[in-house]
Amino acid sequence: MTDLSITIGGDAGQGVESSGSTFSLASLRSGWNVFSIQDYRSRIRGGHNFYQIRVASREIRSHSDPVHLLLALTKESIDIHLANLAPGAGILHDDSLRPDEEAARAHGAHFFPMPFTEIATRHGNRVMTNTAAVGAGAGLLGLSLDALKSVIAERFSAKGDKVVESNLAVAEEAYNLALKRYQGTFQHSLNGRVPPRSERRSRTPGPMLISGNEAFALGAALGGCRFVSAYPMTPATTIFEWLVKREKQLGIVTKHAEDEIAAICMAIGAGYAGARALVPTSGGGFSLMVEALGMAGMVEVPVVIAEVQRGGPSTGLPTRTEQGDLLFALHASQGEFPRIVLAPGTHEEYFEAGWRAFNLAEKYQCPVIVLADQFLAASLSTIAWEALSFQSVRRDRGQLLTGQELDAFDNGEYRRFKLTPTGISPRALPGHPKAVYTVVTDEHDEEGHITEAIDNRVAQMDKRMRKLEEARKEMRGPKRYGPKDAELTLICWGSLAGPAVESLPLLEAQGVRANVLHFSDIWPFPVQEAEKALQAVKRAVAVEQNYTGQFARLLRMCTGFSVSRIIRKFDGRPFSPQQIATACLEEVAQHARS
Amino acid sequence: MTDLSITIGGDAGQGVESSGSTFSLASLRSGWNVFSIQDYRSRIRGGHNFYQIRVASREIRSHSDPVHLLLALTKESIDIHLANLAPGAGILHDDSLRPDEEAARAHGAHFFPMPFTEIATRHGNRVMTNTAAVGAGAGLLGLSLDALKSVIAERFSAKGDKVVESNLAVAEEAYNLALKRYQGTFQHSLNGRVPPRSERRSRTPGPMLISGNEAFALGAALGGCRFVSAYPMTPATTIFEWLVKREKQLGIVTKHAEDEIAAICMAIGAGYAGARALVPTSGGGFSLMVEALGMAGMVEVPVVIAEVQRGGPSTGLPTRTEQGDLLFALHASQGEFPRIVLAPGTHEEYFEAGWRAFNLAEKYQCPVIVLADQFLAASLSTIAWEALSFQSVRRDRGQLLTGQELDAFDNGEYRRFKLTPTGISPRALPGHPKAVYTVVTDEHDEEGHITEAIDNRVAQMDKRMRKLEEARKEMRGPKRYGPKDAELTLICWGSLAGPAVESLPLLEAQGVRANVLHFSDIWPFPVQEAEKALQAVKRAVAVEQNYTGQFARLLRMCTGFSVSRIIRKFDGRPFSPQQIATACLEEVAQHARS
Amino acid sequence: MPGADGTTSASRNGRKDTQGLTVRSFANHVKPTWCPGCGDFGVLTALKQALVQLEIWPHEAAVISGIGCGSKIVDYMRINGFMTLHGRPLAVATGVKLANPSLHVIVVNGDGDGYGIGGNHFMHTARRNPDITHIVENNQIYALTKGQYSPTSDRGFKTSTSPDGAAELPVNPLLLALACGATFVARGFAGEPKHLASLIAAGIRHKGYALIDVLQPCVTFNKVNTYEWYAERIYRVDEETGYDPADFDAAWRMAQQWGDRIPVGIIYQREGIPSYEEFVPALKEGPVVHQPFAKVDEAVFERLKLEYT
Amino acid sequence: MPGADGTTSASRNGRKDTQGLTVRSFANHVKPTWCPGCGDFGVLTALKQALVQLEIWPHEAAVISGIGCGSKIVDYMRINGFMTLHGRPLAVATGVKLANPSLHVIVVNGDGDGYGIGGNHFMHTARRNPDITHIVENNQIYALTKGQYSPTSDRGFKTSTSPDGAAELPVNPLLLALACGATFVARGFAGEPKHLASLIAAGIRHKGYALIDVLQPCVTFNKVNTYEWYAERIYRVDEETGYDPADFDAAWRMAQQWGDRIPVGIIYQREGIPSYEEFVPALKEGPVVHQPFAKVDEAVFERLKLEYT
Ligand SMILES: Cc1ncc(C[n+]2csc(CCOP(=O)(O)OP(=O)(O)O)c2C)c(N)n1
Ligand SMILES: Cc1ncc(C[n+]2csc(CCOP(=O)(O)OP(=O)(O)O)c2C)c(N)n1
Ligand code: SF4
Ligand code: SF4
Ligand SMILES: [Mg+2]
Ligand SMILES: [Mg+2]
Repeated sequence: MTDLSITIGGDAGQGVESSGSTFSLASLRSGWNVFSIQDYRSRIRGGHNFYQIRVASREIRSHSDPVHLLLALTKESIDIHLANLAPGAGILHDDSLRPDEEAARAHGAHFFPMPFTEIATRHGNRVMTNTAAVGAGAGLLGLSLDALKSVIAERFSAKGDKVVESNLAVAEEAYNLALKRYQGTFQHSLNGRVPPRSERRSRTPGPMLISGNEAFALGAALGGCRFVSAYPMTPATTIFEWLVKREKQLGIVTKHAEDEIAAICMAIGAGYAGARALVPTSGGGFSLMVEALGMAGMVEVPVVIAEVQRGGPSTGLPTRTEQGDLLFALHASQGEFPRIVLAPGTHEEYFEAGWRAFNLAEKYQCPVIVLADQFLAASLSTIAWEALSFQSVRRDRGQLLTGQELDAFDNGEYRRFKLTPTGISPRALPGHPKAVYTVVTDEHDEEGHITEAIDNRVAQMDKRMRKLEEARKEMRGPKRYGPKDAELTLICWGSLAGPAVESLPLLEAQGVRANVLHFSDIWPFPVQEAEKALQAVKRAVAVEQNYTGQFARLLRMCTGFSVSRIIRKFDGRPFSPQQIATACLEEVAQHARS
Repeated sequence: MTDLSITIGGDAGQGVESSGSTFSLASLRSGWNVFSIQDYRSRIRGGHNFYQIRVASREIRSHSDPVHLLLALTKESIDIHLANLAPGAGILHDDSLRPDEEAARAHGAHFFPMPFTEIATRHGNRVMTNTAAVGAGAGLLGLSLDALKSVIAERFSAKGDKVVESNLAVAEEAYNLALKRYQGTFQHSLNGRVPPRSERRSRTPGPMLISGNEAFALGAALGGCRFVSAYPMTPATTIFEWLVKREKQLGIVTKHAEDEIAAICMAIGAGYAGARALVPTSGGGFSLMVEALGMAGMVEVPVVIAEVQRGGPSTGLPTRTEQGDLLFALHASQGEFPRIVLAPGTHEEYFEAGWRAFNLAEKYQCPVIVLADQFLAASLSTIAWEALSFQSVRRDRGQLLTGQELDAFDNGEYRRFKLTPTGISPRALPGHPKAVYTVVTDEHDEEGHITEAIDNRVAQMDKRMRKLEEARKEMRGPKRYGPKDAELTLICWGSLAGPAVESLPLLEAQGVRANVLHFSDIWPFPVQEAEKALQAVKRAVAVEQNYTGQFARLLRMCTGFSVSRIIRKFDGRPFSPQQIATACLEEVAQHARS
Repeated sequence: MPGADGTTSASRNGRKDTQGLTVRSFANHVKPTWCPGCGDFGVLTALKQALVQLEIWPHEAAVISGIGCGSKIVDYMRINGFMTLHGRPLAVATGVKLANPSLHVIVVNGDGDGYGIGGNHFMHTARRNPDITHIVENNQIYALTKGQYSPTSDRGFKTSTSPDGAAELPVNPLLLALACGATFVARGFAGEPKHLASLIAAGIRHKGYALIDVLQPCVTFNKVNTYEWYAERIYRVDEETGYDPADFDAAWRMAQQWGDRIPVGIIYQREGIPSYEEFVPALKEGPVVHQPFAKVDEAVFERLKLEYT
Repeated sequence: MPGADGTTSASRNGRKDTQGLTVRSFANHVKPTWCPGCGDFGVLTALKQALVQLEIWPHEAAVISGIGCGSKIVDYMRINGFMTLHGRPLAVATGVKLANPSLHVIVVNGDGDGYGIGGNHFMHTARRNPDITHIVENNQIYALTKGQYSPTSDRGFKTSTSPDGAAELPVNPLLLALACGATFVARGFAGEPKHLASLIAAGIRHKGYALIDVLQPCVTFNKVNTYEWYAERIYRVDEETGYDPADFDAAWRMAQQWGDRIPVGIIYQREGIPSYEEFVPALKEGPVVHQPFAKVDEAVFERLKLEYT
């Protein structure tokens, strides 16, 4: 089984991102499964950035340590990544760099100097150095040259034929030179290991390599999104930009608003008018949306908020990952009202959340928050073509009255906030003569008028909160990965599904039989399903990308269940399977000692 | 033991509020203990309002049902309050009203018609009808006429001698006429029951009658508040207005800002500059402050937020009470950072929170939220003169470096975010040549500069969160009221201390030995003290003025302890001791059956 | 005939039945809680009259308000009404308009709501120019919260939060709107509902953002700017000889008048400017609320997926 | 000599030691992360020069910034610096100034920060007139978030959020400031740091709110409004014969110029207007941060308690 990791490191502005995504896609087109993450700072130029690409023959769900091949665009990259190199790892670098051979040897790494700059300037210019590095890396690793060339041709096509040709020439020469010089010396080469799963190199349907935010935006578009308003904020901006780019094709109104307050208010206005409306943002922007969130809850207008978490608190680590906003999202805004919170675990679930959130928002006439994070949003994952299927997408508008249905109403009969057993009041959109009504954010009666009467207040609160109980029925319990009878259970939520699941074989290899309970439907909390799943748990740790173990605390609040340990990470870098496994082994060892 | 309740009911605009406060103060000056609440709508004119005044010989901590005397300014008031009248209750009303005698008799109530309008117009004008009602009420009840006249004289003094005199004449005539006509027929008269505790009628130190917001503002002023910025929002506005009115006397910068975001940002700016800064608001305004709350946490600037809760969600019931923002206040803003949350239970504790919050904010260099609510804010409570003592007030600025201390530093030596065992970094204010530093809301190093380095991130997160552990040491555990060995424990927090404690004798009378565990220091949660106190608990109910039992859920999250039942109220009207007792008895009965 | 989604209005299919439309068509059973004599009554009357004049039925307009005394207007009339949050109605209204431009979207809010907390939306909506009519009930006070000074309170105005008199220069809403590029800027007086109705009607007719600042006496909390105070000072610009509301410079000068003489009427109007909706590609085929989900079909989906192979 | 609370500055006790004050006094060890050639370098240089010109030491000034490329300026200089939140520095700065008016308070932020999300504070601060100098690095783009159009982007400007070109009329910050009653309105160019320094110095010297809008080329994301683009168009108003920045109407016309000719310099200045702090009673006795707690003593307390008996 092949499973290798490649890192491309350099300065911001050196094209690390484009090199990384080119390399990733070339790997996919060479027939491998790919998972990539990107690590960058909150600045435009300068400072070390890197891209980490994992290439494997089996399906993979996260990045992985250690690294087998480093494409170093700067000397600094070598210094920084040395500690994370696997034995026998290769370091491809420009021959002008003078790396510290001593240190590398101690790590069992090999240097593969290459005339990147020389090749780049000969065929084009210095800027193409990164193309040379990518070409050499592809050659050394044994990716398909055709695959690589197809990706380069597409990526540079907008810049004109000349640029495409130069880059192709640079890549090809570096590819061949690396092969010629170092074939045989690099022990992690893919050549001849596992034949590429397919020879698909052209754009016929094949496995996809897609980021979380792209998958989500795709899901939202499929789910009938008709309105998106936003204010730019990393790492949510790409959702908005994806939809803006395709606004004509998809028929979506897109609005870059003056601030986040306007963004969510516009979406609520659009939702009230009848459009499926989305607001992508991150924690800081969500903080500004809190008051309007409560408005949506009170006036029972559907709206979907994609809250893509990043490192906090405050401005924090703006380009990095964290799961620090869980309890905030659950309790944001004054008073009590129904909301639904989803925290997809995989790219496929994030895609599904894209359309499912709209269904839930319209069925229960309330705000729905999709809690993602930078790791899920920006990582590239390989997804089977069939895994994102049109047939799977449902568009359920809930109890939305049609014009025909409304025609049959008597004048004045329609009551927007009618008391019903489920708490769901059939919804009419403004524009129909039989459904002229006012909604107010004050407490109101069934018709929507302000009243402070006690009985009505109690009835309307009960009505609204009943919707939560109704929604709870379709909330999914935790998903179990791994054996049922494990001695250790890793409890996690949101984006950690991948790394946690991938830590299981590592634990198995150390003699620890573990499984994962992953929660993606967070609120209303699926109490019964959770309790059922927890019955089979012998010993549990929570794995969370935050400081205080927010999900573990939520779990205790909702079920009384306490985990033995919270495995936390709050440095903005995503958990790798190896880090999770190591922490689990510590817990097992400590437990054995005690 | 005397314990009577009086209700004054009428339309908004009829002077119910001023009548109520006049009657309350006259009762105090007549030697009684008083507790008053006000019930009004979110509108300026029209609609039924009422004031409920409790007068007793012993110390009291809340209003109480049923009502013994109703001063009805409208017929509607009679209809509305009839159900809440005690046997033998009296209804004073203008003789032009034609109340439904039948219904009243069924309640055992007596009508005492009076020529209010006639007396008012004879001595002044129609507007003074309420003064007539107050005079008659005072007479019938047996308050001191001198006390009443002293209050009226003070209240109207700003309007000139003529107005004062007319009102005095109206009050006196109504007082005497009521006495003359109905003395002896009203069975709840105070006359001759318990001699007034004192004859204090002049402005010499005596017991005070003060609202929660006034007590808090007084505490804040005493605590060295130097800056208050706000945007008007019921029921917090009166804190701001109190401080504005006395800005010259107290030397406080007051700023009515353009919105709540500006209000809190201004306060944080002032806190950074070194002023003790306060922002009073309610839930909706707090929603807009969420992002800046995180800023204060991240840059470690002290700031105090008084969040006076009202009925939610959204605009909700703007003039009514609720405890619906607990979990919101605890988790507001993205990411994780230390904050302190206090929820005073009584007027004295609210006063104390006024100065204590500043000490905590400066000691731990973080935002402090004082969670009050409309009930605590607007109710008038009798407080002994000595209970608010100057000596009790401490002003502890924590590790604030003096100019002298800074002089001794080397250039460049001072580090604003120095790592220390407690997490508290000695603080220097801007303006000293030895302490020139930058603070940023991004993650930063000890000097305050932006950095994304992993080690630093972990160290700074740990440092900040250590402050929370440090603060936890001085958080107070729950306060027990009532016997230690009770069979039933009422767990409550915030403003419910009074009504809960007052329900104990009612329960006792029904043979239920109960006590109250009241939490006022909410966050960092006093886990150990709570667990210790809970050990002695046999059976617990939570009593909360919200829908979902937020404190009960918090308690479970922090300690694993589950209550048997949550006694909830979410109609915006404060719990009375009677309502709590009734719900507790139900629980006891149900438990006995099961 | 309403469409399958129930959102259509008579105006959608071109047929328009205005028979029987009177101000009573906009009446509901709710009794206003405004103080007797409040200027907001005049605004309510004028708004209804304007709608009748323009033959707009209750279901064809959406009135979006904020929080404050005046914002309660939506509770007191039969209309698609939405009382939102303090300061936010313009943003909500923009969403309504962009999702369903076939609705006549009207915003009504107070001076605190519109120029104080809502100032940023005011500024950006004015330059964005969506086809929204914005009526501000400007009583120069925060009324519902019982009398604090507002952004339009005159200097020296004493309230509970300005005991020595307001120290800030008041917002001049007309000037601000002009500086933001608003294409319709007017001022009315709640004491003259008929004239006000004509301004509102002109604002609704105007394509693009239209501001109508209304001098609205608050009889309870503003004892300075009373009916009499306003009545003594106002004069109508359309009665000034030679005043041309299309002249930006003249408008700029006119907007600065305040004090002894206060102009009312259409201060500025620039016609023929496209409203924001016309730039929105997704609206080319009509309101998005009327577009079927089927637009994004399997073929589109497969094409999108192909981008990732 | 610093006071007991450590907040005082040399300027507090009148003595002022400016010996040895140079731009290097404002240098720290942090290497700016701005792109090579970014206009923000010019602003940084100009700000330091202005402070040196005015003999203000690092501890005597507080620079409050927002979030964005340009707002990072406080990390790159030795100064009392506070990088706050996106859009909020003016509000924070107002708090700083009102608590300690002895500090020279300067706000630096971007066009998105200052005129977009922060527009409401801009508008209200301008009319409030606290003694704050406001420098806006106006690169007509959201740079730190990688290139979306901003409130000052010209019509038709294409970005990832305006694929067909920006449809809104851009904010004209100068006009807006004038409409709000700002008493000092200027425009500078990051490509001419020396001139810019003189404007900043004039702004700091000006009593009251001073806006300095700075044309700041973003070499990475704005390929339209480049150094050359600005250089070709700008001209200095102080070199125009007869231009009088005290003339409000002239300023109003001048502020409207944009396109082929773009004026830089002091567009408007009105002197002799009291700044907001002068209206604040609590500041009569000096900065509140210097007032001892003892001011509210037992006697005051007892008097306050008496109100409730
Ligand atoms: C976020 C928020 N802050 C404060 C309030 C309280 N509030 C309600 S109405 C109002 C101001 C009303 O003034 P204005 O907008 O001028 O309307 P008016 O009552 O004068 O008609 C305020 C501050 C609120 N509802 N929401
Ligand atoms: C509340 C909030 N929303 C969004 C962001 C993301 N953000 C960071 S900088 C920025 C805009 C930067 O533009 P500008 O203010 O013009 O500064 P520039 O980078 O161009 O100097 C945005 C939207 C944020 N930090 N906070
Ligand atoms: S308080 Fe003023 S604005 Fe409000 S209803 Fe009364 S008169 Fe009208
Ligand atoms: S992106 Fe633009 S504004 Fe930001 S540092 Fe680079 S050039 Fe300057
Ligand atoms: Mg108003
Ligand atoms: Mg910018």
